[in-house]
Amino acid sequence: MQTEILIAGFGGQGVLFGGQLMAYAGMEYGKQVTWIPSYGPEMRGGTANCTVIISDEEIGSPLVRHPRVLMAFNLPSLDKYESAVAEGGLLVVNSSMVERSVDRKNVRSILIPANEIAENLGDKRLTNMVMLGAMLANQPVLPLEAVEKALEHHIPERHKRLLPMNIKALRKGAEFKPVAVK
Amino acid sequence: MQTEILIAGFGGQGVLFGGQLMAYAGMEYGKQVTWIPSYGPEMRGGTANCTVIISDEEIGSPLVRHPRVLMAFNLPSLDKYESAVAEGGLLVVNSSMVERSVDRKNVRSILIPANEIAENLGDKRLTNMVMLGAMLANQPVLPLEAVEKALEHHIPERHKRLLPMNIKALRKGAEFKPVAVK
Amino acid sequence: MAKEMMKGNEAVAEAAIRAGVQAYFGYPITPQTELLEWMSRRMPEEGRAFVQAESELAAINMVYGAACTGRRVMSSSSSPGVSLMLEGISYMAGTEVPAVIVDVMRGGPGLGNIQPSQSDYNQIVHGGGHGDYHPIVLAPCSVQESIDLTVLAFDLAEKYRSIVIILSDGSIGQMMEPAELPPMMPLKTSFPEWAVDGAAGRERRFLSSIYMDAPAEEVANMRLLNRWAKIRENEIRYKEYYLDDAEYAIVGFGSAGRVALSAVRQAREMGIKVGLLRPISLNPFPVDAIEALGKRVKGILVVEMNTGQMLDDVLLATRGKVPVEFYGRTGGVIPFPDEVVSAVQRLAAGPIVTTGHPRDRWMKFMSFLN
Amino acid sequence: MAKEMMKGNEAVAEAAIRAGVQAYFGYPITPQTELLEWMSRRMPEEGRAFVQAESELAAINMVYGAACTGRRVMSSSSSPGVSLMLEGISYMAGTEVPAVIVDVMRGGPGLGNIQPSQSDYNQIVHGGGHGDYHPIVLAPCSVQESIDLTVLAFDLAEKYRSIVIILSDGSIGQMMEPAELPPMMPLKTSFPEWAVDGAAGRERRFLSSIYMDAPAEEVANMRLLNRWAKIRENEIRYKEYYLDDAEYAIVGFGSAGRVALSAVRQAREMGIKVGLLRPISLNPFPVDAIEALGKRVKGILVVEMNTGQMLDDVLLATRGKVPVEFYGRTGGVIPFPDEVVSAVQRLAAGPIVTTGHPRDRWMKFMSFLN
Amino acid sequence: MPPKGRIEVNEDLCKGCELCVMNCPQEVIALNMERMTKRGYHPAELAKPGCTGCGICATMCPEAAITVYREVIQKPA
Amino acid sequence: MPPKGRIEVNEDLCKGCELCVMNCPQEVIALNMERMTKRGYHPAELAKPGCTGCGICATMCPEAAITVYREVIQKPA
Amino acid sequence: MTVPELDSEQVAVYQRPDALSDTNTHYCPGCTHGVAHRLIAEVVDEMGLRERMIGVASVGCSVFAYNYFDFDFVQSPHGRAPAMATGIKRVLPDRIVLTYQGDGDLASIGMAEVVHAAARGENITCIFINNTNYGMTGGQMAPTTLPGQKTTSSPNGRDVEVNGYPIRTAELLSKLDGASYVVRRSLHDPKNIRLAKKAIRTAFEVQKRGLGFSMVELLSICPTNWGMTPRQAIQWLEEKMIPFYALGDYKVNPSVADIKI
Amino acid sequence: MTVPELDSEQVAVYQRPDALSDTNTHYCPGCTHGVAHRLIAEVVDEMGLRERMIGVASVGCSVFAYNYFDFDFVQSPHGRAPAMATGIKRVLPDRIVLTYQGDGDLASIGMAEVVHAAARGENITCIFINNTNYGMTGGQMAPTTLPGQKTTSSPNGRDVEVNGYPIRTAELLSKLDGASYVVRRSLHDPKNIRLAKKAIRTAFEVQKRGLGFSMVELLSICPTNWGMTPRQAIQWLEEKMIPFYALGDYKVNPSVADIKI
Ligand SMILES: Cc1ncc(C[n+]2csc(CCOP(=O)(O)OP(=O)(O)O)c2C)c(N)n1
Ligand SMILES: Cc1ncc(C[n+]2csc(CCOP(=O)(O)OP(=O)(O)O)c2C)c(N)n1
Ligand code: SF4
Ligand code: SF4
Ligand code: SF4
Ligand code: SF4
Ligand code: SF4
Ligand code: SF4
Ligand SMILES: [Mg+2]
Ligand SMILES: [Mg+2]
Repeated sequence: MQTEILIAGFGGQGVLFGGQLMAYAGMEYGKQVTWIPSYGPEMRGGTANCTVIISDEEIGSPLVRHPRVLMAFNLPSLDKYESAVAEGGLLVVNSSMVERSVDRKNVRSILIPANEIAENLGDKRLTNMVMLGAMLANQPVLPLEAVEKALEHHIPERHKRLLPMNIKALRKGAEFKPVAVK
Repeated sequence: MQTEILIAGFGGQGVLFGGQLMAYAGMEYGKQVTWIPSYGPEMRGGTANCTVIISDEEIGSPLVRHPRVLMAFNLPSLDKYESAVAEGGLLVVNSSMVERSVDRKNVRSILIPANEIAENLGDKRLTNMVMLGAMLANQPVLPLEAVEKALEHHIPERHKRLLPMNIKALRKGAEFKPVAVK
Repeated sequence: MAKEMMKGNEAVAEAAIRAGVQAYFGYPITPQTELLEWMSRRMPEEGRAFVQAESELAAINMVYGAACTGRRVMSSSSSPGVSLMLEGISYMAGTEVPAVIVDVMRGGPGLGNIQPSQSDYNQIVHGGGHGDYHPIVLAPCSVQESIDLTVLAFDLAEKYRSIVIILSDGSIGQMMEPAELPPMMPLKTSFPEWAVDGAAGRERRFLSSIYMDAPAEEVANMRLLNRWAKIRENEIRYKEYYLDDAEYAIVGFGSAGRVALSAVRQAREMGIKVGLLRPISLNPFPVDAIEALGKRVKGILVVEMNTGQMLDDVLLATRGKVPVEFYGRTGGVIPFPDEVVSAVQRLAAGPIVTTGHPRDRWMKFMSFLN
Repeated sequence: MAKEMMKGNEAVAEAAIRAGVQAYFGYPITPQTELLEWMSRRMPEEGRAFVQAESELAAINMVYGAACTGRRVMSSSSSPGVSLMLEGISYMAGTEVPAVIVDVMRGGPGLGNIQPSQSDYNQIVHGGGHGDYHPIVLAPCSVQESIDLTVLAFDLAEKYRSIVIILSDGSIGQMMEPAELPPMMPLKTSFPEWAVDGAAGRERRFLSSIYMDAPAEEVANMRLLNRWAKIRENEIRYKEYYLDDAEYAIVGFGSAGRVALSAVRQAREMGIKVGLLRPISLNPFPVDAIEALGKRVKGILVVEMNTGQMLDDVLLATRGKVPVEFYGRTGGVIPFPDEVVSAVQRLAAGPIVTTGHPRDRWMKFMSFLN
Repeated sequence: MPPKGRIEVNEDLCKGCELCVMNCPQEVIALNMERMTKRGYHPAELAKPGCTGCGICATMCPEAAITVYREVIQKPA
Repeated sequence: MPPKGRIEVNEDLCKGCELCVMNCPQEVIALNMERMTKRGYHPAELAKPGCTGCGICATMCPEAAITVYREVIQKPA
Repeated sequence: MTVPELDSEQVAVYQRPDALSDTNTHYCPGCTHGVAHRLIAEVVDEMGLRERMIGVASVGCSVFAYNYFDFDFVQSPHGRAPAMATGIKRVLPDRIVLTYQGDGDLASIGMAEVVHAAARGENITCIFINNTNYGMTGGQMAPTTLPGQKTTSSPNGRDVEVNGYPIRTAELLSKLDGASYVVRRSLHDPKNIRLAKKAIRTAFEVQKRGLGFSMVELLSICPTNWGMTPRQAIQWLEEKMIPFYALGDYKVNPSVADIKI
Repeated sequence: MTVPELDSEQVAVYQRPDALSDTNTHYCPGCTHGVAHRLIAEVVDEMGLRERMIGVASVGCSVFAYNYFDFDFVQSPHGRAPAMATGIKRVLPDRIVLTYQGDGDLASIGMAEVVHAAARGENITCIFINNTNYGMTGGQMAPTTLPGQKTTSSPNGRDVEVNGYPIRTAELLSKLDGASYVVRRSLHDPKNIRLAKKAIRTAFEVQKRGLGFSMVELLSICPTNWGMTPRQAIQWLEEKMIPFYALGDYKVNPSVADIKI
């Protein structure tokens, strides 16, 4: 079994760390993992995205044309990658930043106002955790606990005190379910 | 028909110009010619040598292992190249600078005190012409006149007035004959 | 040791430190810079030499100087930076001093871009600096392999007094994967008898690449070539996947090899019996293995992230004995596995063409695409 | 025009002037220096630009700048100096600007020596700078051909917006032969529509080798490759000698080709029916001609002044269809014709070995010699 | 009395760096924190009256995003 | 009275450049035009008495070909 | 709020210069690369040089400079812009040739090329952006990084004993006979920006009159890699950079003196 | 004639230094490369450094320097000796590392490397032979060729307007903070040779004490390419070179002052 997760958004939305956290969790859970960012000449905000693959066997290509999961943190990311998601895959959309709904019919999609939830929890920087929680609850890739444990291990020292908040955010996100396909 | 002439001596003995003169003469006489010097990192006197090939057809290799003619202006040159001369070839030795005689039996050799002849003619720098004259008279490669004409055309401007002396030197050299093989 | 998640570039740097590198000289360039940055922090921590050189030209000559002392030395760069190192690399080859160089390839020619590419294969494997010499070239495809080959590189460099180039690319350099680092090796305390490090209590020594006398240079050239023959005998490395029952084979290295592995699995799911041979030592090239492969499969597909550079080496090895096709993406584009699957399907479907050059057939295919 | 005796290096310089070169940038290095010295005198005489650059690195980038204006530009150097030019050459290739570069090869690697050699074949033809690109490479074997190919080089460079490298060597550069120079061509007065020379009365233009977006770089790579396909179609040049009735053939370029010509004559005197194919365009390589040759002779001998670099291209062309042997001298040693005759004799005598690599058989032979 | 002036900020170009804001001698420029440009920046704008058209903001602007207007003062003939 | 000295020229090394000759304050060195060294140069040598062992010739010699000797002057105790 | 339109007659006293193209830059907010670009464009407009200009972009954050100017441009390998400019100028001596280079580009990898262009008195102008680091590649130490300054490749601060001393480029090049006009200016406030513009103008006049090599070094901010807001960066430049990199004229060929601008 | 042996007790007051190997040099008669070699060897002997020395030969007539010294040596690519020396010094900080470079090597192709070695305060010593031309390759123009001087690549004499101005390297490097000791000396007469030796000694002391970069520029003759006898060349150096390349101390770090030699 192999699951590919493409996470895309603006720089500063925690996209890269969110992906790394999945990779750490996968590793600690005994899976094969790769994490690969897109990188550009821009030192300067702009877009950020990464692909995480979590698999039971040696991972081949670190990039795939049709990832099983897309987590779109903003509109340009949804526009760019919506069509790429594998049939039957999962699409997690940060509806705080994306005003439109999802066009694809043959994927499951979660629309989650991740910014607002994060802000309600007290810190805008929790957006990525909210998104991750929603994904984890709806894609059988890793148990939520594995990610919580990884978070404990890998949250930067200076943010240690925010750990409970992060876990809360994950769990809050996990409450979301795919919208019914019309 | 192809004749290869290896001319070797000290820097300053007119070795390179002697070779070039043969090449000019060959060209003007309608032959194919190549002239190739050995070149080294030494800016500093030392040895100088060049190979001239005069031929009726397109010239292949500009260097040959066994040149038909060797003109040895000094002892190191004779030591180094004596054994290379083709069987039946010609060896012209500047006996002013070389005290030993020639070892090879299967070549013709001319021992000519070129320095002294040149000095007698009034200029040590005529040594190369003396040597050339001796060679030309004994190797059917080009008529002496062809070389005299080439000399007229190619003697450096500042030496123009020395032309008659040079021609004299050529002719003087041409009086020499190979020594009898013992 | 436990596995850690590491970026390819940083893993190479730390592996070199564990392998006892005593001096690192480099210059920033994307997508290699993390390697230099890691060294800038870790080398001083370990009391070893780190210099951010004024250029790649200076860096390689610092490497050259330090290598002459017999210590373990390293530099790293990416494509344009490596071009600037070629004079120095040729000198080191001529002087027979060991060193490890990492090339994290990006799109070219010229400034090109900073995306992953394999378009320096020819430069690194065949061409490079002037003169007759052969660097050992190792191509990792993962973070773990980057580590393992870095350690190996130092050993081979010393064993053969050779330059060893780790030919990586932007994707391997930037990617994070769990990997295990080797334990910290103690620094060397004895040095080879050719090392120039001060004539204390011994005759003086010197190291140079000059042989003013052509026959002496020829002897040196032949010594290098004979050593290269030994390297060819002993140091060929490659990995086979699903080849046991394969009717078709893909040959691809590094990132392209990984993509090919995914493609092989997908194609097998579709019932095509295809396997993969992934050269790890690009120089020496696994000629015999590929020749043998050519004899047992119906067709070979070469996959690269360039316009078909290793392809010629595969053709040299197979000598027209088996149909060879090529699929490449260039300029920093990484092929997706499904593109490679399609290429395998085309190969398996036939009709099998053996005239003309596989590159020309691929070009025609690409021109339909664009 | 009448023939004049000229040194190879000077003949190239004067030919370039006659062909309308408008700027020359170079740096002294033996055995190329006469070319630069000639330019230092003649270019100002003609009111054209001559700069002795501070290095080869600077020289090639001066060439790059001047080439961007669409004017005819040139540089020259010898092996180590050419290594320093490779980044710039790759940039020029990526920017698609024309230029003519002369490499008067000497013994290597490293500082090596200054004797004639052909050991930069791989560097110039296959490797060189980073990235996917192909310079046109022309190899003269005489002073006359040096002149003719120089003139041709400028035309091809412009026609294909390509770098053209004249691959000469110390012996051709230093030798004097009678040769005929072309008449003085008028300088160009109209310039290509890509030239950057000030936006007077037109939209601004720029030239760069950057394609930050990988797919755009891929398009550029494919454009270069398609142009290369055209060049391969139109610009292959080689010369055949005594091949009509030949049972054996030698393949050799430049100086080695001349030596081979002498050897062919000697061997024919001995009754061996051998001919010579001398590639003039090393890139594009006369693949088809050699493949065809392979089909009509009993064996091919490749002669080079290196350890067998073009050899691999011959093997690629012949694809195992004909026995190939190799004879090389390296490090600045020029083979004498009689050595090549012996190699022909060995080839003709058989038994003909087809296993293993011709280079390995040659190495064994050389180790007996030394 | 200082001349009266006005600025126009090209919001396609403005990146909200505040170099204009911090240098305006009249302190009349501010970022509009309520709007974002297409590129995701809060644009600078004239926030109060009092602009003299001195041009200092434009002198500072790295994006050449500011056009400055000034009233023409009729000199007595 | 100046001290008495002497020089020895290593003829394997001397290239007859005359830098010693032109700098000897006593003008006692000259090239020997009658002999040539193995390498074909006329070697320098002490040509007259008067050498003081001052060492200037050795200071000039690019080939480090000169050894300089000087008499030991016993100082009165 | 809305500011009312002026009711009296009004005139545009400052407008975006023509010589800038209508492209958005990729520079970070506040990056003074943009200011330097604008000044060059203003001078080109004022001198009416647009049709005679040829720019040489270098490798660094300004690598895309060729996109931002509305005149001819080429793009050079890292550090080699003065050599490319030489090649251009020698075949087209009546064009105004400009290099635009960062401190990594000009003072590190390109040191030989700029020294020799200056020594040759090459009749070109170098605009040299000193922002104490390698902006493009993510903030590594440059030859201009201040003692003690932390960068991604001097993580504990530049230790001059190990990493070497910063290079004062204007001072260095001023020692060369071929250099006609070598000055240092700063881009941190309006007054200095005006002086910087004047220097660029002078440099172009020097080139126009064939007086030889000119270089304008511009102290510049890199908020992104300094880890500061643009405001903080401006202050840092003023407080830390200027004391180390004194502003002033380092070489002014006497015949430059009578250039009145 | 024969000069009689001294009869009184005699002692060798000058002998060939041990640190020179017993090899014949390939230098032309009178070439002061030989003098520079001898001085280095004398200083090495006097300071007892033979076992700690590592030399870096460059490309130029001194390319074979490694043959002439009886201590460890490497040979560098053209111009890159300061970089090689840096590599060596960084791994072996207690060795005395020396580059020996010509003016083509150091001041032309190798300009970036020497400037940066100096800027880094790299604790090495460069011996810099200024003979106003590229000796090895047959006398082309160098960055040091005097205005008007004819060379094989400036056949009508160096025209500073076209070929550029000569570089005064010692002056240039003296502008760098990392440079501790930068001086120019000449090899044309005994007095100056003694001063040159003292400077080499000081430079080695500077390095021994870890004070940073040192360079001794030595004006040197090239009779062969100048087309002169050694005598004439010495005179030309004195009359033409010294007025242009003023002898003196260009940078002496205060802590060098208390080096007494
Ligand atoms: C030969 C080569 N080496 C390294 C690089 C990578 N590189 C790109 S930009 C840059 C540094 C630019 O810094 P600077 O010149 O200071 O410009 P800034 O970005 O600070 O304006 C480097 C090292 C390259 N492109 N080419
Ligand atoms: C990369 C490279 N370019 C050019 C050369 C050729 N070359 C050899 S020595 C030399 C010049 C040496 O001149 P200089 O440094 O002044 O030393 P000198 O011979 O005058 O003592 C040159 C250009 C080379 N060997 N390598
Ligand atoms: S200075 Fe320019 S870019 Fe910055 S906020 Fe003001 S208008 Fe916007
Ligand atoms: S023109 Fe002057 S007063 Fe008006 S906004 Fe700009 S800086 Fe302020
Ligand atoms: S200085 Fe030395 S080499 Fe020159 S002549 Fe005197 S002894 Fe001979
Ligand atoms: S030691 Fe002094 S006096 Fe004696 S020969 Fe030498 S220079 Fe002359
Ligand atoms: S990284 Fe620095 S120099 Fe580059 S654009 Fe951003 S602020 Fe400017
Ligand atoms: S060419 Fe000049 S520098 Fe070289 S050895 Fe001869 S005199 Fe000395
Ligand atoms: Mg910078
Ligand atoms: Mg010199």
